[in-house]
Amino acid sequence: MSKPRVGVFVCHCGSNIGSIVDVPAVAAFATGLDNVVYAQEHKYMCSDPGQEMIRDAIKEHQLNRVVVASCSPLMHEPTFRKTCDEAGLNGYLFQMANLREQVSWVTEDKAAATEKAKVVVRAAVQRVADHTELHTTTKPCTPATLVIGGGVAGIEAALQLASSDTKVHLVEREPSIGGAMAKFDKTFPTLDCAACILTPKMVQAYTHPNITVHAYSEVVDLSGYVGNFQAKIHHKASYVNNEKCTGCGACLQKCPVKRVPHEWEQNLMNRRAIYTPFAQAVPNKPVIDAQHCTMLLKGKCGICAKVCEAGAIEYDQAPEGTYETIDIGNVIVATGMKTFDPTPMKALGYGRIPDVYTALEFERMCHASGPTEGHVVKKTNGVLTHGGAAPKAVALVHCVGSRDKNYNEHCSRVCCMYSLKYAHLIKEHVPGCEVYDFYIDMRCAGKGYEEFYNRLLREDVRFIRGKVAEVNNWAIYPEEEGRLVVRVEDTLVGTTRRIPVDMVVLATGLEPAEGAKALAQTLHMSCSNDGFYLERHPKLAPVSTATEGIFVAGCCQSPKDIPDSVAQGAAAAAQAIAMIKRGTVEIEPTTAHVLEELCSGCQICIPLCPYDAISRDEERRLAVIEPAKCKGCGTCVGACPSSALQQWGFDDKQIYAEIDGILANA
Amino acid sequence: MTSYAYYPGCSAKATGASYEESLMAVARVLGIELEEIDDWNCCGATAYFSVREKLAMAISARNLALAETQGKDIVAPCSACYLGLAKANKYLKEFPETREIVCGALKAAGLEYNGTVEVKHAVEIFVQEPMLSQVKAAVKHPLTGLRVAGYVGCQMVRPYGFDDAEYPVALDTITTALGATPVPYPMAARCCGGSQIMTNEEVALRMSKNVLLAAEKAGADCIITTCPLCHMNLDMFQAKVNAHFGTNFSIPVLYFTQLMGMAFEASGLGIEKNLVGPSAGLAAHM
Amino acid sequence: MAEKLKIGIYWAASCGGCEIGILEIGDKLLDLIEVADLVFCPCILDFKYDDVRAMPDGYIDVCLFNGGIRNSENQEIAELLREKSKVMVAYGSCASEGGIPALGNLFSTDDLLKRAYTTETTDNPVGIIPGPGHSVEEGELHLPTVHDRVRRLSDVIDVDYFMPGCPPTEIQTWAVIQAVASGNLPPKGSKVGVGDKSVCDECDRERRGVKIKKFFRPHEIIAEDGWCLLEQGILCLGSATRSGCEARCIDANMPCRGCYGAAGESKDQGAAMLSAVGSMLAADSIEKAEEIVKSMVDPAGTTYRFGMAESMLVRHFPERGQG
Amino acid sequence: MASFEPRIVAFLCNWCSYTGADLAGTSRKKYNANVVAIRVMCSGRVDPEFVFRAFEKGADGVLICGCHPGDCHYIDGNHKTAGRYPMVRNMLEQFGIDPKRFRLEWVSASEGDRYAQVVNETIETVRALGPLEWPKRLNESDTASPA
Amino acid sequence: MKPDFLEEIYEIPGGENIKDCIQCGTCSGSCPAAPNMEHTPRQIIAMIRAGMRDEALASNTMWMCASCYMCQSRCPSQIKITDIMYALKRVALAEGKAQPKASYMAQVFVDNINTYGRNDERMLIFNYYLKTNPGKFLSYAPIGMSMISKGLLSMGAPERIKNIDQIRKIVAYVEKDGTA
Repeated sequence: MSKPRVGVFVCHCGSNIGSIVDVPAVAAFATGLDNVVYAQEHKYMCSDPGQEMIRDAIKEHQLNRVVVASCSPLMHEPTFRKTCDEAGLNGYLFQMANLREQVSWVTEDKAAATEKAKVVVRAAVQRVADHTELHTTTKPCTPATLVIGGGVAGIEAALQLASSDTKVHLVEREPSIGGAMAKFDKTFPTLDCAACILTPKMVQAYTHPNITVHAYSEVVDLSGYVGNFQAKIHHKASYVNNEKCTGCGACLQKCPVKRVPHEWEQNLMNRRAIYTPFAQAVPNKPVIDAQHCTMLLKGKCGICAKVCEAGAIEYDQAPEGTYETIDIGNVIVATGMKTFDPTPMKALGYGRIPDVYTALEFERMCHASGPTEGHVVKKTNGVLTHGGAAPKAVALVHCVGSRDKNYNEHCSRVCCMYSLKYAHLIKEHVPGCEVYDFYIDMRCAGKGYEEFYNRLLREDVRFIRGKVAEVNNWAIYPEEEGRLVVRVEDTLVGTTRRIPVDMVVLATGLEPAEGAKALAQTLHMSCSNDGFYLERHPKLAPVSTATEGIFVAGCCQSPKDIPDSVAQGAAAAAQAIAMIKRGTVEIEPTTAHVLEELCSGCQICIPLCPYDAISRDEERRLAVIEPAKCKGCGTCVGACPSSALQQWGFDDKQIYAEIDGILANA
Repeated sequence: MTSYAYYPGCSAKATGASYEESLMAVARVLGIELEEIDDWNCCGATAYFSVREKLAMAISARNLALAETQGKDIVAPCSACYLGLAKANKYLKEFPETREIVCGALKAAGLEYNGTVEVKHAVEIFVQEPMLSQVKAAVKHPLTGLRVAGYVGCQMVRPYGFDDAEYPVALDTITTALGATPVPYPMAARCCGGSQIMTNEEVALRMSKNVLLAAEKAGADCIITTCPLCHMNLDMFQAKVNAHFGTNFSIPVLYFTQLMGMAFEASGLGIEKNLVGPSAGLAAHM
Repeated sequence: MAEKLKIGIYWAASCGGCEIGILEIGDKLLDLIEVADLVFCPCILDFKYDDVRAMPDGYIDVCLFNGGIRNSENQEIAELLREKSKVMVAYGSCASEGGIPALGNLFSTDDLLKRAYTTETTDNPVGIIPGPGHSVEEGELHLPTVHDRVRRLSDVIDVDYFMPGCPPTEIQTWAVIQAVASGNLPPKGSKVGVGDKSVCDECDRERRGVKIKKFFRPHEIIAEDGWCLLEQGILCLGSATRSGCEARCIDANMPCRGCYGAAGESKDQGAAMLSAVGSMLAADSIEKAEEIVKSMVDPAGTTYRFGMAESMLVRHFPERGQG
Repeated sequence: MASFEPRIVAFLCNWCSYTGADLAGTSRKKYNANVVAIRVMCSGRVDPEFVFRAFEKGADGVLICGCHPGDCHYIDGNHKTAGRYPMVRNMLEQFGIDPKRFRLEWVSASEGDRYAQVVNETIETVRALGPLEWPKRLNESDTASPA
Repeated sequence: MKPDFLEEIYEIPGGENIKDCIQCGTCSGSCPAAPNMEHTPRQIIAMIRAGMRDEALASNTMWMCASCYMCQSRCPSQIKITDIMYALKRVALAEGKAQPKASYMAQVFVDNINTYGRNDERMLIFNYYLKTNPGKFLSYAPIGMSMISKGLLSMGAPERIKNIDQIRKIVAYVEKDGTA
């Protein structure tokens, strides 16, 4: 290729770079570097005028290489590649120097920052001289999307996709879709019934011709690449043939094993060994719990089979279940959250004092089909029945396991609002009941939320600003006898108080769902420090991930309320649809390739490739790389002992040039 | 046989004498060697720590240094001493600047400490296996039917310590091992007023009262303690509590080692030195 | 008939094996005598340096120079022979890559001399360590200065051709002589009688994709025939070594020791070997890797057995080299 | 040797460590300016030749950062890096380069603080070791003049 | 010259955590002595951060602290509250702002240790009440007598540890260091 003519464009990024790095000095320095024929600065290189400047310079000075020294390549590399292409210069004859995220923002001393900036620019200039033209390849995109998680976010995403005629595989590990929202009684701030608004969506999703619901199933592997993923789905053994089952429910009535703790009901009541988690379950197909079914355990019973007219019971299903591999173009992860288990916070008495409840337990208590048929009552001899005595006073304790460095540092965002909801529900269910709401800060950011708070203030709820220090059940003063005592500082008054109540509801915070980390590893996604999934950009790409073609929605990304989860579900769907409607995906050209005249077929590389992209051509005794399979990690290139493997865009020469550029005057 | 560097603490040589006597008696039975640290000094205790932080660490560290020469872990029966020594030990490891000053001070006194010593509370050495089984085995006279409120107070479990900071179980474990019955005792880890007894007597007495009240409600025949200061507040000042609040508690307060001694039928437990006389329930076993 | 070809053969820091290598051409020697005269070869015939100094420049047609540059004498004669020779061939691994003597580059000259002259294997009661200008009762001895490091011939003079190998095979040797005789020479600077690929290209052992759990030195294990030695934990340098030897050592069930130097475009034989073998460990953590690597004795000595003078870290011209 | 400013070359994998380094920036964590990063797609791309090259060209220290084991965007590229690491350290030691000048650390995309901390630690370690000046050492050390 | 108040607090090991306080009141709610404090522990932290130096130092709060560490073990921001109380005592003493009665005890205790190496409870009680309230001393007579009768109070003279000089050297070293 003709002698490099490099143009260097240094960005002030307003004051982000300019206030620390002496941009003119850097530009001047660049002018003096080998191969540099033009260097210029600009306030905002990514702005239209900025890009225009680059395009003009390319033409005017016949530049055949471009270096933009601005922000991180992860931010604007695509932007400037496009700029070059528009000026007729191949976008890969371009290199970015990261002066913002890795120089100006992290360096205190201005002189040091400017010096480092020069070094970074010099490295980029030396590197770009060795760049070669590259071209992205396009691959067809499989017109189907995998949605992992059948909560409200996943359902919304699935429905949006389906309505655009995209095939959807909706995978839910529980026997029914619906997720957390299906457990809720009312929803804040409108107080409309969760089931009433969710159930239709669940049914719609299940019956939609474009949606295949894989309930009681989990994604165990994902291979392939954007546009052409293969997902392996594990269907757990339910011992019920869903094709045959009519959902008549006869088996549910007749099963003699009645004392199985009902997880879905927060173990506040029992279920049978064959069960559906709740009445409106979708699909309405029971599953048999192999840990408790006497037929499966001891080979005795078989009643459900007897009563099943459809003959849908199959005790002989393989216990390990079945596996299915599906082709999809992209993936939406909507695996939701779990609520904090307050047992370790001994001071709050959960697990020790019967009438201390978690938020979800209380949610079920309020629910008409819950353990108390919707009555707010105390336990009788440790058991919850609708016949129990109503409390005279209830304490709502905010920030349990949230905003607490001993457990979770983050704010769970929804606890304030659902606590207000509970306050209202208690007043509604138990007229005259005192409600104490203990909060640190009342966080009501959302449409109609503050209004809801104001409404509750009028409903005579006793709001006390102070984190509950302790809940105990031993009296010191007569009025405390036989009741629970909440110890707290009323911080607005500045005095400590002992407040007797009959029931305590802990506003337990939100945590990443069970197995979130494992799934992240299966899908090669990252988690942030709080364990929730890491989005590509907190502001600009909130539902994308670092992995092309994998999107996130709902609480798996961070705690959210229902409207936000639904919005994200739709947003993720929009991105998935966009990709599928385009019909093709662009594959980065930065793959590994073989220099055949040097390759001796030693096969060091072959077992290193996690994607089986490398094979051996037996008669030519050479390694051969399948570009479509190669994801461009370069591990094989790093390993090749005779430098017979190279990676487009990251070959030895280019990286040597970068090293030398950094150390030029060492 | 297990062997420790024994750190008595100041009270053990005076008001807490019977704690030391009973501890030694029990240790003899179980074949635990407690070799008193030669020329030990005050642990720094709460009062000292509160007004001379680094200095307290330094003089506390002198004991650690002495124990290190014995090449043994320290056992401290007094919760305040336990915390004083443990805190010094912890901060020396965690905070370089503290380490610098303290080690400098030790050097000035011709001593050095390399952080190899572990600090254990007397309770700790009995509740951990295999010793717990040996305790069970050593019981000659099971204290069947005796209802015991196990009181550990604060500094054995907070801010460090080996037992739960809110609802500790170690003493109940021992009580059960002796054949007696631990009563549910919510005040087990609440403050007795300890260090306040002289400066803010009224406050301290109120705290002691609550501790005693809960024991009475739980129908305890006796309270067992793990610290001379707690013992002083609950036993010696029980009369003062009664006088002050018009209550009439008469709950015997024993060192947990005295209770163990009873079950072992060991002698020289100094039980007679406790001011509050034995309750009916307790007398039945004496 | 045309004038006979004038051949010069010299040994610098080397073992004499290369001369034997030349004899390996066997009865071709007779053909050689037909066309060539040996005008300088201290190993076989009695020459004085002055005889060489007396020669006119370019008098020697081809000089087969073996051995690396260890001391001032090696360098002086190298420079002298460069003047007197039309074609200068770095003959053998020592001249082209530093060879075995260059392993000394990992140590200081003092350590080397002490080791050579004072350890138990040397009978040296007074502990004399010879140096330039050493006086004995007969008078002053003038000995060459030992350099701090062995360098390649090409590091001190301009070399026309390289012929790696310890020693080079008779085929290579004969090929070069013929080339010079017939006058159709390959482009200057080329490595003659070798391939571009690695020894694996000439090796037929089977790769099974087995990861390495432990390293063995050749005497610690009897290698399974027909199976890649590297996968058996024997540090065979074949994959990082230039081809051309027909994998002779490996055919004898011994690992390749790397005498042809780095393969392909690789800049550094040792580093290249590490990158390959490091990627083959049965380890998913630094800790596990460290455990396995414990059994790898003397990595530098093993992976640079012949290539030390070529390695990046002890190469002579740090500022040169591809960038 | 009062104000020796070491030069550190850092190889960062694109998905975890380079992103983590960017996060350090967006959250304005300050760290020493003597480190310059080279972005590779995976730490597995880092050929030991790069490390040697950096020292040969005058680096005082070399840092490699990759995803935590199990988090690798390419499944297990970082395992290969882990495998090469101890070998390279041993080798450097044989060449008389203190292995403490060469460090491998796992830094995830969310560990901006950790990246800043790792960089500062590395620089302090290397600063304590003093300048390496490999090119200088090679040039000086020889008596003979090359042709 | 006095160090800045907050600096004084930051200086204690882990003291900087005071910056993390979210004013939730867990500390006060957990404190058995809070009802008797002029300001709750949470308020004291707020006052410190508001720079209300004199008010904070004049408060009885830290002198009421029974060192039960309940606040510290529950604090959601992992603030070493008890240590902060101690720091307040130190500053208050150093600047003579401490409530006299309260501060005597600690002072007596310290002198006690520095002279004998150990704490002789009799000297403690005696000296303390001598300084504060001699009359009160008599109220201890009954307890005192019963203790003597039980042999829990010896009548011997207080004794020093053998190497009291080591204590003196340690004290000297740390005090000159000025960070005691």
